[in-house]
Amino acid sequence: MSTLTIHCRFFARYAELLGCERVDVPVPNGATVADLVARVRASVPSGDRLPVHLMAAVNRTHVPSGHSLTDGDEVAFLPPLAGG
Amino acid sequence: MSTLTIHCRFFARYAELLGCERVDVPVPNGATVADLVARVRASVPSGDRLPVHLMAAVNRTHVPSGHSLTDGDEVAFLPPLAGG
Amino acid sequence: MVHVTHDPIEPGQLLAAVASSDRGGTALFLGTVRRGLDDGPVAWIEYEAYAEMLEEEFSRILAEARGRAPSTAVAGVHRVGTVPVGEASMGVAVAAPHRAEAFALCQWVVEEAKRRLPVWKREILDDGAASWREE
Amino acid sequence: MVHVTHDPIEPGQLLAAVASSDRGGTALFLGTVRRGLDDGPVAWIEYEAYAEMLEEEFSRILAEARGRAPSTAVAGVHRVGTVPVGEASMGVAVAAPHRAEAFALCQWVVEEAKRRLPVWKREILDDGAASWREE
Repeated sequence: MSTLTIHCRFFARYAELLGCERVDVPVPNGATVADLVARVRASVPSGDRLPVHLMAAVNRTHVPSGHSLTDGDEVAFLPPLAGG
Repeated sequence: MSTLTIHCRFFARYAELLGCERVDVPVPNGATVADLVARVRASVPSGDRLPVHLMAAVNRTHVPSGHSLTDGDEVAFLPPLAGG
Repeated sequence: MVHVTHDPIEPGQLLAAVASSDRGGTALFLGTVRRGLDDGPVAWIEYEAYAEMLEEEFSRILAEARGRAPSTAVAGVHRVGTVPVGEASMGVAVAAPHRAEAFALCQWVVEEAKRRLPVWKREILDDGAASWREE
Repeated sequence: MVHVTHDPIEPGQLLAAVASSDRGGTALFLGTVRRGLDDGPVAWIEYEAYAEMLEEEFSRILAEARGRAPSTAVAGVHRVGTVPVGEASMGVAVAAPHRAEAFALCQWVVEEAKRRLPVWKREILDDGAASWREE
């Protein structure tokens, strides 16, 4: 099985841009967060409205864009944070 | 009139050392806080139990020992502060 | 402790969570919604969060804070949903044996929280205009 | 505002005294009586003050703080008399437009208060021994 299923989540402005909060995206084995971003921008409707570089969390932990994905990961794309 | 009357106040450990919280002390015109300390140590009962160098406030304001006194000043002798 | 709430933040609860007779200095920080005037008077802010991660990330930050100064106690909470002007969106309390530690660690937690918590805010102005604020 | 009290310090009153919708960051400090163990377990502390000067000096410190950062609000209170272990002897609150100012100014007020307020403390141990503490 060379395809991973990634559970993508979008928040705040990104959810508005896509009109969607969750979508499952298949990526090849060995894909990184950066690869997933490219796939999301190319294949999810309105995906090209998202920035090329996205901050991401995998399974509720911040990760760099080179982070390798695992089947079933929950990847959240985070607009610039504004808490506090 | 070449004598000033200074209203001295003692707090905390100093009040205990002297067994007294207030005493009026006469000093010559032109006297400083340091002069008053010397007079207190020499003339007030048990005054020699006080340290030679005392922190003082005149009329409720911290002052250096060279501060010149005025007739009727309230001078408080302050043990090392421990508030907060 | 739960680090996410829809209700007003109670400073007394944060202070009670860190109180101990071994800790002589307690620092509390509250971040409150400003009336603001950049784009017009702010009526309220809606805080949206990635709630599951917010809870976990705040826990991690507080655990890291305890690791930096083991004799301290730390507590923190972020409010989500509608927060009116003048009310707190985040509260952090730190108690330490001595005051300098309490201040330093409280400030560290606040900076980490601003940098790491997955929270976004939509500002609603008096005239009804709404916009995502990034700051 | 009165800066000297015989009653327990209410953090909520200090916070309310500095709150404003123009100030997004509020820092509160509480100094509390520690159980301590240097000389044996502390039962309580008796704070003695030169009350008239304490009131004036605390006012001066707070006025100086406002002078350092005019858009801030500051409040402070020192408790005198018997303060049990775990209760606060001093509280300081500072609200500022931004958080860094609030922290910095709150810490400044606390340091000045410790350095300048005419207050002394007598520590009473569980065994009844009493001694003036200078620190």
